[in-house]
Amino acid sequence: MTDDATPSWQHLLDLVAQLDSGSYDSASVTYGDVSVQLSRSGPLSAPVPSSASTTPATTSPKPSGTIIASPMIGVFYRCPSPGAPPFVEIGASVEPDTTIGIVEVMKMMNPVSAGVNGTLTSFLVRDHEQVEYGQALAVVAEASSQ
Amino acid sequence: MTDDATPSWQHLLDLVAQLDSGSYDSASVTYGDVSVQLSRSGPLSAPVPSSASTTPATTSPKPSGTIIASPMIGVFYRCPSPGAPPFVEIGASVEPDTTIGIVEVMKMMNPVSAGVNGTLTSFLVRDHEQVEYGQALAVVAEASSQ
Amino acid sequence: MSEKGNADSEAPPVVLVANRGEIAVRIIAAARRIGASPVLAASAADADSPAARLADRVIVIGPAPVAQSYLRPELIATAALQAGASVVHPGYGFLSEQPELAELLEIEKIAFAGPRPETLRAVGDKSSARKVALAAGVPVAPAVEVDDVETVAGLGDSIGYPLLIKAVFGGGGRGIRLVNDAGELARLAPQAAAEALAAFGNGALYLERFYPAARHVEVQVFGDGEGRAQIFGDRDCSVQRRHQKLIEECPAPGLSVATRAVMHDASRALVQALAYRGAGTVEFLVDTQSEAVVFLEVNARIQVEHPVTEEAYGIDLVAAQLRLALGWDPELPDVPPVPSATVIELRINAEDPENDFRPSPGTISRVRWPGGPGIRVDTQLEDGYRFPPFYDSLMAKLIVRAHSRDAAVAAARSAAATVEIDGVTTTLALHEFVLSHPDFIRGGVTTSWFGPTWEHRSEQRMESVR
Amino acid sequence: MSEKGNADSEAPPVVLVANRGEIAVRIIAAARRIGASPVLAASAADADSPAARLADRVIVIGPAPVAQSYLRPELIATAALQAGASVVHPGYGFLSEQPELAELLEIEKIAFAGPRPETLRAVGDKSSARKVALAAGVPVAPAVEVDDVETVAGLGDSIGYPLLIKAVFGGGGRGIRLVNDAGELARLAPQAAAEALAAFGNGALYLERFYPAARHVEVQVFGDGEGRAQIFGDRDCSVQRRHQKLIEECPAPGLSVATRAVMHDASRALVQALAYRGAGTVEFLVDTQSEAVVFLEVNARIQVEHPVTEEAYGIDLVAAQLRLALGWDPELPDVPPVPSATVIELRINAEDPENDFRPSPGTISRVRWPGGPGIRVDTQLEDGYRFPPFYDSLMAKLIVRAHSRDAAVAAARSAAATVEIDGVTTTLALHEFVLSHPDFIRGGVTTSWFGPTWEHRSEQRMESVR
Repeated sequence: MTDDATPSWQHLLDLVAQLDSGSYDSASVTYGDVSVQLSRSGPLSAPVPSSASTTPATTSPKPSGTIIASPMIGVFYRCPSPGAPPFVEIGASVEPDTTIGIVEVMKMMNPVSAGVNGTLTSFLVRDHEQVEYGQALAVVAEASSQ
Repeated sequence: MTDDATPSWQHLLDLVAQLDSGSYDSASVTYGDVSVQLSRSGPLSAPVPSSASTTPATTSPKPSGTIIASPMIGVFYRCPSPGAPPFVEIGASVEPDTTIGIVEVMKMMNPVSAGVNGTLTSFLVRDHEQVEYGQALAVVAEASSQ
Repeated sequence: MSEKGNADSEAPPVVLVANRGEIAVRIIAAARRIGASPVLAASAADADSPAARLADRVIVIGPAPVAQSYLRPELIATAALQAGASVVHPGYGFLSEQPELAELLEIEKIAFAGPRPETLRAVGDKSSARKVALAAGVPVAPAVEVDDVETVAGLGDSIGYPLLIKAVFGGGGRGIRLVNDAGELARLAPQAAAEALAAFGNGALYLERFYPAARHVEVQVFGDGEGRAQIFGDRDCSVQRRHQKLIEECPAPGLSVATRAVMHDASRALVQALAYRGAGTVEFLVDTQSEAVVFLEVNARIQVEHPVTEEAYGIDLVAAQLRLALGWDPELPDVPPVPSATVIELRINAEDPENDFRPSPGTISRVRWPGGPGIRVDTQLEDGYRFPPFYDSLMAKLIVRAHSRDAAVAAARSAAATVEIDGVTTTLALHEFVLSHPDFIRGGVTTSWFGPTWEHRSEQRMESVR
Repeated sequence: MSEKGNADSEAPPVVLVANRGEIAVRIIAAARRIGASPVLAASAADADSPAARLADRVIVIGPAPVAQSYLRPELIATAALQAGASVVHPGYGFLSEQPELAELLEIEKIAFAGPRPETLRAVGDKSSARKVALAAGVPVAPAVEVDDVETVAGLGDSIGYPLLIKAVFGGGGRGIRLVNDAGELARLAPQAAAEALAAFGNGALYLERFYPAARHVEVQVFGDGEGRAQIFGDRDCSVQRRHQKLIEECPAPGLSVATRAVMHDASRALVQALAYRGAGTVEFLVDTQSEAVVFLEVNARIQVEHPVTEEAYGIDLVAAQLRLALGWDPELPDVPPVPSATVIELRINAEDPENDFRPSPGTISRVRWPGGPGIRVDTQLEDGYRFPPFYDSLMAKLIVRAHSRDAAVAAARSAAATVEIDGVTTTLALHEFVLSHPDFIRGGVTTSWFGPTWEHRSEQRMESVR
């Protein structure tokens, strides 16, 4: 039975509770392809840069959905030109090649495509905001059949 | 049956509880592809000095009993003088102030006392052996009433 | 001098570090040295590198491949704007000698820690650099264009043998022929012309003197951009493999006073003629038979091997670059042509010298450096660092200084033996070999010494295994 | 020269390192430098220290308290025998100037990296050292014994004021009186004699000239043990708090050629007179009013501040000590009296300078050092190091070298600002204060400068808080 072979989520919670009530500073449990590591002090995760690294993807709350990331450093624009309507409104349907905005690098305009089918649910950066490579720009709730 | 081949999750919980009530600073259990490591303080595995540190107490098998440690660096002698009988034979009873040997430092003889009541069960260093401060010299099985 | 982004505020000026690896760490140290705030322009692969953690801020400019990150002037300029940088330091390689970056920054009124764009263009290719050098009276290799391939013998005599036949419109070393005497020249010149015509659409040739046993000696210069030149001694970089420098030292050993003066004076004349701005290097070949000196090229940037000069003279060239770019006094002293100490730099690369210098990227599980007198280590390595496969293989530079060359060679050998780098294969074995070799200990090996000497060693080791 | 333990085998000689902390790390580096095998004699508290991990082997000599470990000559000698050592290096402090260790090792035919026992005795106390210095023609402070306390005024005039009244058989600073003129002298001398008689059983007094505004300048010497002396410039160590040196520099700034020559010549004479063996320091006071130079004492060991001399001249004094002790050529060059660079050392202690320099041992959670040109760090610190409460508070020495004193001061200030030590309070704040102070920047402060200047700062900070 799978009940014996792999622990359920509840089993893991039980184990964590058990370890937590114990006096361990650190614990590591591996069971098949499940691995649990606990530590009361000190990092378990990779060291975080001490610098004021601006990777908003890690600091902003990330809504569920597919992230559209900036293809380069630059300035993000939602509209093709000042005063013009945005390329796409929140709540609109998008297809993979729908342009959702532009990243401008030294006067060169680089269109950003949605990449997936779905509904654009939110923008994670403001219009005219400076963005870096890989920064999360917008979120698309993918169409279910896709 | 899988019951025999791999422990169930409950077995692991039991093991953790068992270890927790014990006095281990660290524990590591591997059973098939299950691995459990516990530590009460510090990292899971302490850094081992790269030097050829000579602390035999940590490398020799330690018989159960009370360890008599060398009070200083020097040469350990079991006998008061060459050819004389040893201060104490294996299996003999000792009291706290029983001399079990001598550590010689630059021609100065420093007697080593048992420190406890009991039976001297073994020596952990040879006669005439160089010893360091804190090195385990002998083992005493303490008298039960003590 | 010129207006700078942050000149009006009390905030420290921002230095954008447009490079990676050990030189990024080095530039960050120089920025701290002058009280500036270093911001790193990094590829996604370097966003959490040791240099990134040393910087005040990291701006991710693109993905790991250099063609989409470190080699794109517009991305660096954009990062400089986002950082509010007063100055961009390009390091070496990448965009350091590309006029495009310097020009983009000029438009944005951000200083570039390097020469003016027109200087970069003037010295950017060998033929243009040769013209500039000739005009400044710098000794160059005898060379002459061939008018008629049938009467080429007289030209060959005027230059001397051995010589090289080169195509005027050729490049990348293609179509070059080595000629040892007049007979060979007469026979090979027509062939070369025909091939040049076929390959480059033009059969024009020139002849250039070839020096088979020459040392690579270079002069460190610093110009104020207005014609004033400072000379900071010379470096010998003759221990090379396929034109890659492996070991450098300051001063170049065993040069006569006259030979040294020729190089230093020529370099000074070149800096003055160009009104060169900032740090640069003038490279020469020194023929070991005749002690003839010929100009090779100008490296219009800080070089990998700049620390040997810094340690020899007690100066900070990178801080001086930044200060000059900010319009400050670079604070460089006038120094004698020969320093009072010898400094040797060992380049430690993630390559396997026993297997044809195959790259060996990977995770550095543990790294330990020697300490004590005269030792400096420029590196980005730390325990657990994942050495990325995208970039060059330089891991660290071990720089050792001592009162004499003999003492420096011995100290470098001992220091190299103490380095511990676990997890990847390094070139340390070659350094221990070279530093123990009588030819190197004597000093003054040529650029063609290392290759065959190392191969000979490898063959001997193969023999002994059998 | 003499037979050594391992002289007959091909194995490298073993160096027993009889010390701890940063100097143990330093001696291990020197042992590696000369190809020897370092073995550490450690207390139980240091058995897993960074120095222990750098050594080839660790021998635990005793428990943490120094009186049962590092201060016991017989334990060090026993460890040397167990290690099969050819030479014992005592570092500084502990047993470094105790003739007992040197004598025990002599019996066992193990070399001692220091002067002969008789030299240690000859310079071991101030009155004996003064006699040796006088005999060698070294300038000493004017002093005279008092025959009759009633006629002391004439003696006072012969020495000059201010002066100190001291008890001949006194010690530890007890019974010393500062006298500013003849009247005070006549009044205080009889009191002092009576007190000396009561305290020491003998009322004999002497008078010694006192210099209220003097610099501490010392000369680095190295003798071959047979009368040959080498001088390696001087150091200014005037930034002191309660006779503890905080900052040292080489060369001493602003000395006249004549004053420097007096100190160097006197030091050379002393080394020759003693047939001094190995590294040593001759300490002087330099009166800032008269530029008078007077001998203080001989430090018959390597000193904490030796790295400023090493970096100034590109030498390795500790390796030279080991080489000489092994009967090898110490490989030290002859150098000019003034080096071509200035080097500054900052002692970083685990003390809280804002709270009367209270010791602050603890666990160093994280430590980061600056890099780049001219920077050397001598330390035993590493991430996670538990700084023990049993020993002195020196954590690290930050050594910075540059082409001029101004550049060195600025570089040291910038380097100090970049140091990161988490987990304990350090004296870094005082270094940033001193390196920014106009008096220090000008150069030549006296030994009584730091104390009141720091207190004044503290008072001002208290004021500003109110």
